[in-house]
Amino acid sequence: MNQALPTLTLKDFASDQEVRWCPGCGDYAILKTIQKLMPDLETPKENQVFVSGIGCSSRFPYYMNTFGFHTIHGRAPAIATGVKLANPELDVWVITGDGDGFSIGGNHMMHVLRRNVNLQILLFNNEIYGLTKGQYSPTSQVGTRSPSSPTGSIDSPLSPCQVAMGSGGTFIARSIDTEAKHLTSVVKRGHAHDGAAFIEILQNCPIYNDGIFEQVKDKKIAADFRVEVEHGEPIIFGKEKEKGIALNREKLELEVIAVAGNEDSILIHNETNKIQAQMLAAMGGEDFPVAVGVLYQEEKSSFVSDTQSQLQQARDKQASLEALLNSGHTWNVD
Amino acid sequence: MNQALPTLTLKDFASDQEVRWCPGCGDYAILKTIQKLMPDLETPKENQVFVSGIGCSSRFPYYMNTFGFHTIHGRAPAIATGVKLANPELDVWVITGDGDGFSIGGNHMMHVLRRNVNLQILLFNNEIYGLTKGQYSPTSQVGTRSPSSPTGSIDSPLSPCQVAMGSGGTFIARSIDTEAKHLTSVVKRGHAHDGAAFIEILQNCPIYNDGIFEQVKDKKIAADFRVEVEHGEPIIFGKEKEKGIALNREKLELEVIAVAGNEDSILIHNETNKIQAQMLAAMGGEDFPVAVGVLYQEEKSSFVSDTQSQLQQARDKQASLEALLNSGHTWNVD
Amino acid sequence: MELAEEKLDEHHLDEKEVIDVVVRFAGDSGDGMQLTGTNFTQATALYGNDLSTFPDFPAEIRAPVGATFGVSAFQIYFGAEDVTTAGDAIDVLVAMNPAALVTNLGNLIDGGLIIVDSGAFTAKNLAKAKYESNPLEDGSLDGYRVFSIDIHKQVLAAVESFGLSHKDALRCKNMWTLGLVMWLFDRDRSTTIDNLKTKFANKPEIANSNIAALNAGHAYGETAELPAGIHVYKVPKAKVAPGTYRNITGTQALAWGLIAGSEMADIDLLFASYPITPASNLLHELANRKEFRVNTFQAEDEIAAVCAAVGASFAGSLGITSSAGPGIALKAEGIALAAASELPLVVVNTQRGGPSTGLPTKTEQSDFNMALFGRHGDTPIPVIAASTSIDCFDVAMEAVRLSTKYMTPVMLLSDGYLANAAEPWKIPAVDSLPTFSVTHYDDPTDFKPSIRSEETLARVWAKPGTPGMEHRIGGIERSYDTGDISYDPANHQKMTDLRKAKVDGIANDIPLQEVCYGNNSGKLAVVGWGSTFGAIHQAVKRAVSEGLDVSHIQVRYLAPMPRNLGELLSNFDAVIIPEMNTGQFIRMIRSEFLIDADGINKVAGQPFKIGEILAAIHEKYNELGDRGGKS
Amino acid sequence: MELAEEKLDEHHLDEKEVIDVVVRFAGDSGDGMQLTGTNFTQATALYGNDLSTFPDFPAEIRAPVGATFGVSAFQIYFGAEDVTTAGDAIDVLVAMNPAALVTNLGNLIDGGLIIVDSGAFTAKNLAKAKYESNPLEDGSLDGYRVFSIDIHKQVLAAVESFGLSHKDALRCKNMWTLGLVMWLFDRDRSTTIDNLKTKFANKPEIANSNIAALNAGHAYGETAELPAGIHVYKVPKAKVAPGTYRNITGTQALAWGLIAGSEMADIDLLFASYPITPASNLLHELANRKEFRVNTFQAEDEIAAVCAAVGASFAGSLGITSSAGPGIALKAEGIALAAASELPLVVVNTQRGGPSTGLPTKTEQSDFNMALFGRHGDTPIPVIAASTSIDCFDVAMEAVRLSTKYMTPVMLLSDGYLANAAEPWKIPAVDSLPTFSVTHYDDPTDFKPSIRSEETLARVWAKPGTPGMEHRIGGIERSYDTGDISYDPANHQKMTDLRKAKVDGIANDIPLQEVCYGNNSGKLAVVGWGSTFGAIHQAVKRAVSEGLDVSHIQVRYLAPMPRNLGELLSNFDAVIIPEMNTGQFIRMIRSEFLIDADGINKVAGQPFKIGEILAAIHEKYNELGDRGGKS
Ligand SMILES: Cc1ncc(C[n+]2csc(CCOP(=O)(O)OP(=O)(O)O)c2C)c(N)n1
Ligand SMILES: Cc1ncc(C[n+]2csc(CCOP(=O)(O)OP(=O)(O)O)c2C)c(N)n1
Ligand code: SF4
Ligand code: SF4
Ligand SMILES: [Mg+2]
Ligand SMILES: [Mg+2]
Repeated sequence: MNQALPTLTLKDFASDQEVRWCPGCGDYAILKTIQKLMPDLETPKENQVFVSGIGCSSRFPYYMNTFGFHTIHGRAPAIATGVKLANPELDVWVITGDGDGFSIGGNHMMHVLRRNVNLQILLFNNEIYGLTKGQYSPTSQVGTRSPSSPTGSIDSPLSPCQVAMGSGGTFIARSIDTEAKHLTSVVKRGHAHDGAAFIEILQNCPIYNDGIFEQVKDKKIAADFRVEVEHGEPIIFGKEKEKGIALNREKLELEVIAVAGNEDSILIHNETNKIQAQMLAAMGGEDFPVAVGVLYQEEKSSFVSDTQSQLQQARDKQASLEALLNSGHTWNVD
Repeated sequence: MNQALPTLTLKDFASDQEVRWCPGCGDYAILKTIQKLMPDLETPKENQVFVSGIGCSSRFPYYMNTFGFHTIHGRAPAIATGVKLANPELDVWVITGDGDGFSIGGNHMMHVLRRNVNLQILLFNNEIYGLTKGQYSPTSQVGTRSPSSPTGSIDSPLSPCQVAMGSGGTFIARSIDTEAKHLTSVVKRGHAHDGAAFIEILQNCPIYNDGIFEQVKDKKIAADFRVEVEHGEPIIFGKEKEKGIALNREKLELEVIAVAGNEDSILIHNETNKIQAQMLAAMGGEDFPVAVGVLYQEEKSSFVSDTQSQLQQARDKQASLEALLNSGHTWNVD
Repeated sequence: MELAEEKLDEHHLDEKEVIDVVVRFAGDSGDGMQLTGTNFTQATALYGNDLSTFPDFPAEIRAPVGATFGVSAFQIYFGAEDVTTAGDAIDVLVAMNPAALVTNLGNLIDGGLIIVDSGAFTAKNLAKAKYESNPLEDGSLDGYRVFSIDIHKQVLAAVESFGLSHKDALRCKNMWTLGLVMWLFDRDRSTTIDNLKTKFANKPEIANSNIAALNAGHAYGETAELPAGIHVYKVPKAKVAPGTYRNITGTQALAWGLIAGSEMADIDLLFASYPITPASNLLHELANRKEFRVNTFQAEDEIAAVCAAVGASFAGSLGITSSAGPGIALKAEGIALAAASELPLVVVNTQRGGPSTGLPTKTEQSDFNMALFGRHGDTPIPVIAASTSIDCFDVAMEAVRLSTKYMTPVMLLSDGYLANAAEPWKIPAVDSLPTFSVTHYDDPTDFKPSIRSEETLARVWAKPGTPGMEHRIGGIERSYDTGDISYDPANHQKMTDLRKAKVDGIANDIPLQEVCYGNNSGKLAVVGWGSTFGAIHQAVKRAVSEGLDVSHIQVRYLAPMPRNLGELLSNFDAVIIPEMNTGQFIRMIRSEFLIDADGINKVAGQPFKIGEILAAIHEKYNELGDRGGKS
Repeated sequence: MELAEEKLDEHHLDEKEVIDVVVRFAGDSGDGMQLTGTNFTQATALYGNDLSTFPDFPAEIRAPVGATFGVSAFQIYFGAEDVTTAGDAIDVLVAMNPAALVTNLGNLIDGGLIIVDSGAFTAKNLAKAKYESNPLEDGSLDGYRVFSIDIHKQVLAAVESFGLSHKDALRCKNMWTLGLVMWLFDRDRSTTIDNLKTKFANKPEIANSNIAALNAGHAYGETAELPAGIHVYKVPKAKVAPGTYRNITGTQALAWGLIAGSEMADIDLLFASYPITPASNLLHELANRKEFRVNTFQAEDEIAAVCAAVGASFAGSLGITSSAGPGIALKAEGIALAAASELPLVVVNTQRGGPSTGLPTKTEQSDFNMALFGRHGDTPIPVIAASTSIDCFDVAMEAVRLSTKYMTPVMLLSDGYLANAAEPWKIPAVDSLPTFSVTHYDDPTDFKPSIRSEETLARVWAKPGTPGMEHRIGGIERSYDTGDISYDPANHQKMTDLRKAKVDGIANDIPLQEVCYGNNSGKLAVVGWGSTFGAIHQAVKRAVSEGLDVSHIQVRYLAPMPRNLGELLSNFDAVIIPEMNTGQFIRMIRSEFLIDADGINKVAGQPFKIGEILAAIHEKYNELGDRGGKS
């Protein structure tokens, strides 16, 4: 039935529903980027499924003219696992937020990652609970004042990419809501990955946590506060790409150094090295830029293909209900 | 009231309940070790509280003559948090299993670790669901045949210590059920830690997963398959301590090398280095020994002390119910 | 019973003196309608009317300007007699833009007054509200009194002298409008002026321009040529008991009731929760009150929240947890643990529209079933419900009392309407509050965790840290005699019976059911629970004033029910039970007392209207008349 | 009603021919009692008796040798008439050690036969069983017939020639004992011999020594001098319909019913679960059946399990999830999502003793409340219950039919007793099974996810992967017309009514309630649901045979209930409802039909005894006689 696919455009992926995020919300940019890259994925539209939990971000599926399931808080990874197990042909996307995916839903997230379930997981991290009006989340910085932490939160935040690494994730990346080009390339790579692709997207919530990512987003200063990592390339940043990341191999600590004169000391990004990826995932704070791009990728057989091969093996047996019912010890009464 | 504490012994910490694990279960050894070390902790017996979930291991509190709460599956970390918040004077222990703590309870585990709640968490890892009769667990090796995985499990296992690292844990250690001395010293260090102390105990389940840790436990071969790490000491193992762990600092990979002639290349254990700890936590498999001991420790202010100081600050205000009810805009009707 | 609506008398605003009025302020989320409403409420309270208010927030956080789904409204019902709802229909609608008009018009009475800012009726805004032509011009509002003013222009003129930016100047629109409405009902502006001064203490030009706008709006009413029939209305003062009053929402009252409960019981509270609409505000309120014996813990999810609360109770504090429908569903296992291990726990359920995510910002009473039966096993717990915003205070204290006295989880039912609605509250004297100080057991002689009171059947509360009290409890069945694990069949029967008897026995420790309006027997009883109170009360009062033999019975204790409830109900020829669900409480009444009660059910995410209940009363009454009754 | 027990006639074993017998094999976990029981069951089935069996495992995984809490037992009830329970009291107790004796003696009838291995009555074992003196010697067993043999010695002698180790030789004890019991009831050993040969195909010396032991035990009965009154008993064959039979547990029947359902519905199943006693075996059984259209997924917890199942249903498979009490409680929110988004889902609840962790290895019916009401909001779902182990097959198929036809979650109630108990099952012909093939919607013309069948009110099932079917659903209230999110009050009312009507409407698609024994009207109806079937059935049969006017009505469909149930019940003067809970189903009967039914309640973790129900019948009957009835 599937002949050459008709050429689709962004519009084909926009549903008829009015988009209802706050004006200026970073979610708009992400939506547009995803709608725009869909036609390039070469998966038939009817095979695209977006599954989300609850949160502002989790409204996303309503705006995609694909199959969509806006489920319950925190459970999208588990529901998406069911979708994918039922029909491995489908392209299954999980849309979640820092609260949905790492507060109530942290366990499911951990388990889909270790199982390496073939899903694209987009985590919209705005470091706040948007939908419920601005309480601090598990990714909020210490000291965040919010309705539930009037004198500042005291919980240390989780780092989604670090948790994903610790859980055994096989594709771990980070991008930014408004960086359409970067986000597009990262998402496409995640889509191509055979297994669970975890992508943290730094997303601004202008209402409850405005400007939290200003440093990495503001065109004027971003060059100093973020570094785009690319497999096989030196890890350099700054307006003139004048700074680089080096590894103090004795102390096992990263350092920021000037590129000039130190060309050989600059760390080359190797997305297959887990230890290096863990260091990059942890980067940030006052002294280091935030790493964006594909931090880690590992080739590993995926949960769905392993399941399918077990099923296949079982189904090589000729199954007969009749035989099942009559199996084992039976006796006749005449 | 508390004068010099009477000198207690193991017996004082044994309750009157008949211990009901299977003959040969590794839990017996752990119980005895804990009962024996309790008198040394210098916390009054009435301030000791053991909280557990559900599983064979979670029966533990019944056998301790202290306060104990055998709760529901997976939730012990959350319940223990409530106990500790209600009374920070108490010494609160969490007893959990690989299923209890990392399957259903993985999220609570992650959150107590990142919050750095002052608990001693003992994870009895037997890589199986014992109590429910032997299904594979999230720490079971791939290919584990069990009633629910008759042709072998396909899920990649989690590594508890690696998850704990990824979650931001501040004290991460590993020990072995029958190694009373080692276990004692690790548990005492965990007890002394200000924050969440996470201790994975490799525990044999002779009924459903017998011998899974044979290599690291069997006196005859263990020296080759486990390495006891000690802060500031070289990481060496083998019957004659003839082998050591080195770090290939270029590739960021660990290697096993001969000690002789390579003394300077042997890695010195630095429990404050997170990256190194992550590498040690991941060690094992065919080519590497399993690291036991305190893998990581970090000084960080704890959840309970931060909470207490916020409370203290609030309570510096003179609170009056009368004033509260009459606060804000009021009016009189005569 | 099918739900019909009875038109109430709509003589409102025809006379210069009116008994009661419903005013609704509606505008964009950014238009400051909540502030406007709050200030009007204060002035109205001071004026001496009884009142009730309801803020109506949009489901979206912040919708685009002018969008219908971004309309924020504040409704106030005030009058000379006791007011128990926020009003069935609107008498005066203040609409700051077309979206506010279109979304609220349906609820305006015929001939009602509309105050609109014609300056906001631009082509763009009209389009956003999906108006094809301008309703101010196309005659579609002919059935109403329309008072159309270009408030934009008026405000800009009024604050010109303060040198504000255009945007900041326009921000004063709401105060201008408030000034006008205050003129309409003869309210005093001084409190509002004080409020503005305090609020903008650091920005005097903003304070002054807002005050100027307020005064200008007022002056406009006094001086402009007004359309026919628009003039100052007098709403006579209500007869109100003397005392000091404040306005209070259900959420505030509940939080303060818990605090008061902790003082009375002499224990610390650990309030552990996870945000969810409309329950989050309770967490927020308590997080701000840590100077009392309250600590708050925002857990990673609802399961962790209930579990932390249970842990706190084990440690000797009172654990409290709070959520709405989906979150309460997740707590079932934790609640059952507290029930089985016999620990105190208060669970507050601020009900919202279901099922599943349902309608989070709307109100409903559909968690009654879950409150009573939403746990595995035979796991009875007491369930009590608040009927009004101020009732939340007493019910919260009662939950603290019952849970600590009986060592049991208590489910407290509130709902989205109660949580947000506000009423004037006569502030009680602290020394008039009931005391019920709790003590922890500490006698080591023959101590067992299974020792229990013969009177209450509650077991002892022995807290960690007390020498000699070391013991183990848990969720596996425990021996009646020792508290240790027991698999003995007879013991399980005994413990099951005990748990039931303990909860059933609470019926002896609560007030007998009283009739809250009308006679103790008669033709028709209207039985309510929870936030249906207001509408039932007014409807029954009106029915009685029409000469009908109707009584209102409001049940606070849903499980166990008051001892005399069955007998009381049997004194009536018929019983009707309005509920904002498909008929949940009625099932208990029918099964317990074998009474053929009828349900009046509404599941529209909105409170009952007085008229709906009155219509049901009339219908049932007619039916009874036809077939004759007992009396 | 208080629970009393009526002594049934205890003439058993006095005659050479007996109508029915209860034999219980009890020993250490390692003694092989389950294997012994299974082989005896096979021989008994072949002999032609009707039978029912119940394996009784210890709560501990593996207790120390000789501990009372480590006793493992297997009970079989067999006879010449239809057998529906595993028996009230034991006629023949086989006790392999003191612990087995002490824990089971209480249930032995007066004068019952005890077969003991005196070789195991060592001082050590006696102490572990807390015997102060040896009961075989101190006269405490005088009220019974004791057949005390040193089986240790007998076995060692019997297998001496095979050169086994002492330990392995002793392992044959169970077969020796089985041989003796087979002699006692004249059973044929050949199937057991075949079984041993197959089982130990690779270890012929083990096979042969076990066979030798079996034969030796048999020979012992034939040749030894036996105590008075011990001889071969004849149990006449039962009249059984012709056909091919097998023994089947409730768990197996349920699993196979789901598989059969998937074949009939022509859809794939995703069975997602998390282990929990006594539900895990269903997961195990299905994990072994992947050659059918079943995939199994062991999730990280129960929430993930139900969610994965819901996801599978969204994708066009049938999602099934399974658990027991605490786990089902955790699934509430996921079930509600399926209900709100109108997706099929089967939830199997194998009930166990509650509350909280309760008594995991014991049986109870106390999750009825939760099944019907354990969700937030108005979230009705159909609930059906299996009455016997073999009934699990049909009920499982019915759950598949209802969930897919009505696009709704269905809760299927089983319990710990049914799950483990086994009965002979007349294997149905596959082509005699009902078919109800499901089709997924695929017509893109004006497609909306809200299109629904006028007949069933079910919405369409349009699965991902089908061009033109792209749509979004979720747990927020959806528009009746379009399926998109809707906050409209009238729509919420309409959808709430629709959800209720859809589930209520199932009453038109299920059989009318029939009386399963006795007349359609009369003095007393005993109404049961679930595993109380067997005991009720026997009790009613006995009462009828005594000449009482009693009928047995067994309800499979708990929600909605059969259309005629109320009318049927009103044909009886009185109704009693036995339940293994504190009275949950009865509440529905009382509230729906206003019938003053009485509950017979037992919450001891054990099934009703026939005598308990018979006693309740007599009591009620006498009461009715006193006050006279309708008839
Ligand atoms: C079971 C349950 N608990 C709580 C909620 C309330 N709730 C909805 S979204 C949310 C947090 C959203 O935060 P996040 O995932 O970061 O999404 P955002 O709104 O920031 O995009 C919460 C607490 C709910 N809907 N269901
Ligand atoms: C809510 C709930 N789900 C499932 C169970 C059943 N259950 C009890 S313990 C357990 C797993 C135990 O495994 P682990 O934590 O590794 O403990 P172990 O028995 O191996 O010590 C399970 C699945 C339960 N009691 N409650
Ligand atoms: S609250 Fe924040 S995250 Fe949510 S829609 Fe508004 S801006 Fe976006
Ligand atoms: S099943 Fe395993 S873990 Fe559990 S008590 Fe037995 S040996 Fe120990
Ligand atoms: Mg967020
Ligand atoms: Mg385990």
